[in-house]
Amino acid sequence: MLLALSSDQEFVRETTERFLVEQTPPNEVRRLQRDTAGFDADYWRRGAELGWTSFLVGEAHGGGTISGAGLVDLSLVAYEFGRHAAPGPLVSTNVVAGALSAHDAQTEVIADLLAGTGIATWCAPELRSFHGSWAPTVEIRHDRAEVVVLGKVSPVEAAGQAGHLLVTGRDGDGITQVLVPASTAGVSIAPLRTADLTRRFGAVTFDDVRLSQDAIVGAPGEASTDVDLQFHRTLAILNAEAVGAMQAAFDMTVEWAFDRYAFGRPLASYQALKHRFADMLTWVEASHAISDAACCAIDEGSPDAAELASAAKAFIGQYGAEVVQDCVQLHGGIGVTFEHNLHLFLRRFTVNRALAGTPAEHRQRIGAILDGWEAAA
Amino acid sequence: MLLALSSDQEFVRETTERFLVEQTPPNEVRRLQRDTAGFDADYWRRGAELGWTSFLVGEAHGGGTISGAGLVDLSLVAYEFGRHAAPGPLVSTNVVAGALSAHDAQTEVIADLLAGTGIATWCAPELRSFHGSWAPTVEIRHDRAEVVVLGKVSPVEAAGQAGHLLVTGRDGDGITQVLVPASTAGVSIAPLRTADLTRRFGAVTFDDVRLSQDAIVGAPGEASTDVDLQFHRTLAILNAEAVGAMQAAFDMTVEWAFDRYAFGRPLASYQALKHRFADMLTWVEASHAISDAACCAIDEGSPDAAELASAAKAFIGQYGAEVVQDCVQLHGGIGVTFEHNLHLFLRRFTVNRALAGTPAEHRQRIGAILDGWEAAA
Amino acid sequence: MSAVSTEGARVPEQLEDLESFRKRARSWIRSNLRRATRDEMRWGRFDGNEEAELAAVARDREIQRKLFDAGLAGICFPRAYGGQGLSPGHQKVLNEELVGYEYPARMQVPTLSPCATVLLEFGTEEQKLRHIPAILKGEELWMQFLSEPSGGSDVAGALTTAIRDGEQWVLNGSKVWTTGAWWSDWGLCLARTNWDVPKHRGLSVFMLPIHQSGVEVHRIEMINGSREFCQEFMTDVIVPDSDRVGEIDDGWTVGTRWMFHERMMYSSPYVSVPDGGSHGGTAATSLLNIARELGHMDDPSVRDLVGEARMLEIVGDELMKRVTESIRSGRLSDQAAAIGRLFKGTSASRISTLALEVAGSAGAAWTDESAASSTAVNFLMRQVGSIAGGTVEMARNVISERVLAMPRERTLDRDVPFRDVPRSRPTGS
Amino acid sequence: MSAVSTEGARVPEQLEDLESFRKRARSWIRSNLRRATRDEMRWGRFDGNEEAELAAVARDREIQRKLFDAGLAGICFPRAYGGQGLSPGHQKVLNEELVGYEYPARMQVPTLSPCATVLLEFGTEEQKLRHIPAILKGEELWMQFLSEPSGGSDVAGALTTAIRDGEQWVLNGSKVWTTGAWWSDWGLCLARTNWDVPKHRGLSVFMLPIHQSGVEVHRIEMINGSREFCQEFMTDVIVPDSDRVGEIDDGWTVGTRWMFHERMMYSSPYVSVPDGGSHGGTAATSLLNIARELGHMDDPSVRDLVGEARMLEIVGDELMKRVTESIRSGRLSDQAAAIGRLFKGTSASRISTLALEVAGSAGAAWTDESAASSTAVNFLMRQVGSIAGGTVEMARNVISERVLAMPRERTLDRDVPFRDVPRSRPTGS
Repeated sequence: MLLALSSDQEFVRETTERFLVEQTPPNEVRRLQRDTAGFDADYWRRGAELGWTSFLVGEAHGGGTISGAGLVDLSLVAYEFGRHAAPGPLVSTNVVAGALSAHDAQTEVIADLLAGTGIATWCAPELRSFHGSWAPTVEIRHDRAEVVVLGKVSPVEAAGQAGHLLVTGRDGDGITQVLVPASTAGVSIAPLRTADLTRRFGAVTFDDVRLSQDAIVGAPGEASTDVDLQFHRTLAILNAEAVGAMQAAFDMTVEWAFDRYAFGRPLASYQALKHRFADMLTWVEASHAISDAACCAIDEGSPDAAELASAAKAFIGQYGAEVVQDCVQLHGGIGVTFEHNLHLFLRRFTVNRALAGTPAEHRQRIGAILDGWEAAA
Repeated sequence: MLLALSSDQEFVRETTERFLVEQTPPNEVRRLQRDTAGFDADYWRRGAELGWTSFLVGEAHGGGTISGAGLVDLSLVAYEFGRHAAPGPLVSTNVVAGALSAHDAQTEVIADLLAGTGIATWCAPELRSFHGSWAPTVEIRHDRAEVVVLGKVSPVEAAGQAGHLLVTGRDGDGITQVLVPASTAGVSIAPLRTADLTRRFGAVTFDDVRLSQDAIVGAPGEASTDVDLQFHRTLAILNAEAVGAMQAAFDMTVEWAFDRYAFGRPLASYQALKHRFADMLTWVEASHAISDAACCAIDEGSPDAAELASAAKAFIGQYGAEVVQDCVQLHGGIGVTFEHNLHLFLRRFTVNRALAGTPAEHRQRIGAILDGWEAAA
Repeated sequence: MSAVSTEGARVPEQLEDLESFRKRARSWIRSNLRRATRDEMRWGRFDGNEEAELAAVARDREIQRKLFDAGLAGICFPRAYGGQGLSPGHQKVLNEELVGYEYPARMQVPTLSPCATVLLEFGTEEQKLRHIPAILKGEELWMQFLSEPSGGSDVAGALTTAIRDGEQWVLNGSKVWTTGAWWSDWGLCLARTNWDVPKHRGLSVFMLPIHQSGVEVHRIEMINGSREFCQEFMTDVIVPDSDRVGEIDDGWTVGTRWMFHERMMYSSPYVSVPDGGSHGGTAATSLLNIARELGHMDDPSVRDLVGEARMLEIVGDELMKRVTESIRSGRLSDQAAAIGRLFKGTSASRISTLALEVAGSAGAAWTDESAASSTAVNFLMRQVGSIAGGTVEMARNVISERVLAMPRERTLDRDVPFRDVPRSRPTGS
Repeated sequence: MSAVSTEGARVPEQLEDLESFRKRARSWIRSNLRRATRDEMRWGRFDGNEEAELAAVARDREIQRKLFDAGLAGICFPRAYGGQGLSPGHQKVLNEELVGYEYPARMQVPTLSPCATVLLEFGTEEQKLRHIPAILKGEELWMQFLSEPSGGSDVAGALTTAIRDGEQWVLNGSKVWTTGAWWSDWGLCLARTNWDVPKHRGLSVFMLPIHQSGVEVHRIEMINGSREFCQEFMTDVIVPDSDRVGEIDDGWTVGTRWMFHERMMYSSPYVSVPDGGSHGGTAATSLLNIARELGHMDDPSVRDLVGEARMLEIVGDELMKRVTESIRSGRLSDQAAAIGRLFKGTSASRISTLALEVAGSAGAAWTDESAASSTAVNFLMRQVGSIAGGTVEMARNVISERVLAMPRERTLDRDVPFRDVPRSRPTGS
């Protein structure tokens, strides 16, 4: 998380934290495992009142940032989500709301998303690490006045809960995005299983889905830069959440190391464990640092945004996994029981690690970016 | 190294050890850094008398095994070479001698190699890890009664010292091997630099090198299985040496940990270091285990020889590097000085790691083998 | 392995020749055992279906009985106690022949080893005659009442207390991490019999039936949904002194060997397990299947991941052989079993992580049919192999202190009466 | 950073505005400094060519003097001692503007930090006036006489002894790992002044000219052929008491801050170094160049390796910024500098290993022209980044004990007179 928050940022962070502590304590998260949506509608609506869905939306549409850097503001909320393994479609709704707002499209949908009364999600392209870029699995065609969507996207977060799906598709040589109401004929959603207790995913199939032209978001065939931004925002929110989950697991484990005695002295007094805590703290701090740096770069549209976003996703996914799993290890058997809270953070971390490109895929993307940049320079 | 040696094997191992302790103590190894060949001819000849070059050669040619498993016998010598960072073209001479002997070819050359009066080396194909196999960089053509060799091979061990070069080349759709006297017109050798103090390497270019048909070793176009065996033997000898180097570095460092005091007590009493020693011992033992298993499998022509050989090269290269470097780390500053002996083993290890396929290349080869096997099964 | 293994191997008469044993085992296995299903290869996953689990336990007992009747149970156990009095070599042959067939998985660890081996080593003649044949016939399933909720790695710090009352003992306390205690019969229990001496000198070992009114068995839910582990609460459990194993207050002598046998796990010559192992974890072939399903085996970076998993499996197997042989030959002490344990634990973690990497986004969300369907859950459970059966941290202590003879870690509990040892953070700190 | 940095930053008058400072620095740099050559970016590699090295030292002194004259030397040093009295922000601007230009690399660490910063913090007014302006003008190059051959990580265990003799001290002992002592002028020396108290309470700090008859400088050959490090043997070196820094026997108070400044390395606001660093190690771009030369950048597994190296660089830079800022703001204590030190050390090792992997067989043998020509030698030297300037092990101790407040490691030397502390393996053990 950011080192220096403005008082307004701190207010939003703290309000969110307090709300999550009250509304979704660990046992509530466990209860939601058996809930179809994984979150209560009222909870989400009240979260939206705290600003959860507003930071990537322009003021003209009722949104707005705190600091001028909306993604940075949102990262504070995402961080608290991670720290509390909180439910709710934070990534998908924000990314879609931001994309619609940028093109002044579907203002009614934006209003619903802002109010927390509507949910949306992004049927995103896949990261093809080899080319250092993403590629859609959906095709978009034009048939007279209609736009036709064909293909399958999986996994899609909150697919079963979303009223609208923002779909990125190949459109000839270009990239086009359309907003598809989930109820449109030809849209089918198969639920998937996941490791998180409250997140829900689906595989979405578009079988000759037909919409009018005004479903298109942005300029037809020219959505490539939009998709870059959506992709980087997705990474940034996933990363901030993952850092929150790491921090929560790490803090619990430091506490445990002081409390737990073995052979007459606390775990925290054993040098072999102390050295691992030193490594862990270093990786936690490094994860904060790179996550924040990537958020800023993406928000500023900096030329190194892509590299920083992928460096953050790769580093946090790789080193963070070792941190969280070492927290489990240091807890011993109790750390792998359902009764203990540690796995809530491990679950959130694990799913975020696997989404939107694994560490290896992002390392390969960095290699490709470096190759391209060096070649260009 | 093998757990249970026969008394004959133990005799050869111990004779070699004693000879190396006397002939090439660390300061002699340092002196040889400035020697063109990197070893004394007389040293090599006397080593040959101890059997260093005989184990892969048939009895009919004056060679022979101790145990019936020549590569296993040779691995004992190679292990001692590693433990003493010993000079001499052990890998290259043995591999070539074995290849010639198998085809009853060039018996005079074999006799010279056996006696230690001649040196030979193999201009080997490159490991193309993606296909899980090797590929020659040399082409062999047939021009009436002549064999023509074209291409470049690099790095080739002892290229500047060898009287004969065994060259593996593409020959139409097949693979052919020829024995090229180093003095043949069209052969040129550019010396290379290396990290080892006593090993020497060169880049060998064959510019329309012409030989008579009897230079061919084995059946023309059908040397593929021979090359497999040569490749696996190379890996096995490099591995056994690397394990010896690891063991030497590890033993020195255990000793150091007991001797060296910090804050009033020995390094060996610090739990963080003790746990690293536990990891190191585990990896050293594992390296012995897989190196020996691979030697046996190769000698027996077992179907899992390729997988074991690559598993050994990959594991030893990856984990062994961490062992040897952690030995450096535990020595502190003195461990990176030229005056200390540790780097002799680090050098030997590093060069062997880089030769005949890196850990990643061999892991990829294992993946390819597994894919092929599973597909066939 | 010293005492026990030689006792098993050194029978005076001529041992059955390995090849004829192999023929006998093979022919019996082929005509009496079913080919193993994929589920049976990965036992312990009943997703809460108790009936199916109990049926599997019953089948295990039945197979064990058949093996006993066929002279294929307890290969290295002495004939006096119903075993075959054969050698570890024979056990290895049996393990090779069992590959691909059902076998009584739940009978092996911890019933045959460490429980039965501890009895063999420390039990009275009467105890051995009473229990070992019953175990070999599949009539008794045993559990280790060893770990405690408060204990973690400090097994000798047991708080479960046994108080002498004439010719019997009264046990109170709690044990945890027993696999399937709810369908097992007997527990081998480490308890404190003296609080006024340093901790290693006040322990004793007892055996007790699990299904009795003083023992409450509670099943623990793990994060993969498995409920194979249990916790037991013992309240005034009466154990006759004749069910004590080893000397009073000398339980740590028993405990040390007990934990050695535990570390041997499936490498013990006292257990029958198909060669190559079916004991949990993620296998390299499962990574291969995921990569193929995703069409990624052409990608060198994916081959690298799959190859690394396979490398770790192969090296781990060769290391286990080397360590077992080194202990047998005396090159390394019994304590070196911790080397194999450390490698298997850490490599299992690594392989689970490689699998998650290979699975890509299929590791985030999946269908039951996907090759990657268990990848993420296996990853969540990745540390189990480094915790269960003694943590890798304890293994590292053992290796450095007992194999490399480095100075022992300072303990604050060695020379003081156990009741004075600090057991938690002081109030206010 | 407390005392020193605020002293630098808190000047009463209005600070020069950052943008105008940037303009001034940029214009001066462009008209006065040469573009850096590739060799200058990787200093310390003279392959035994002493003349070239001395010329480079002379050029460094010259540039330093020019910077001083231009008002660009000692940005955060007080104006009273010849510095600019500006803020760390100004230093950062200067570092950004220096990118791609020659700069006086040998003046920075250890002369400006930790040596000059230690003087600033603990020196007398007279000492500061005598040395800091001379340092800022490039007239004095300083070395740390800190580590000892017997000492390793235990810096406070110094055996170099200073015995008082009236108004002067007589020093005897040996120091090691000084970079380029043979071309330097002054040494800041930690010595034992009292053997009869526990080790931290019997140390004092002195300054002494290196080129004098009692100091013999011996150059150490490293395994990459470099001879940049030296060892010094001091025999009856006379130091006036006025050259003592800090109180008698209170040298550890000085030493603690000294080592803090040392851990800050190139992140210190007292040193000028082109942003992004040119301080050794293997850079991701060199991996890229190797991969390209071999034609392997199309291979995803190679891209992975190159990408990992780049990732570590980027993350390391961001971490350094965060830690520096956290110490500045007081979120973390000074001791947290060890976090950056640990990361840089371990990531440098990893990057060297990645490079060796990318190089393939070109890492075994190479021509001077090859992009991989320094790969293997860098790999041989891979641990230097985890040893020099305090080992990563010490950093881990500091992080766990001083940042996370975990219990201190037991030492056997804390409460006994230093002369009674065991310093080697007892005979016969």
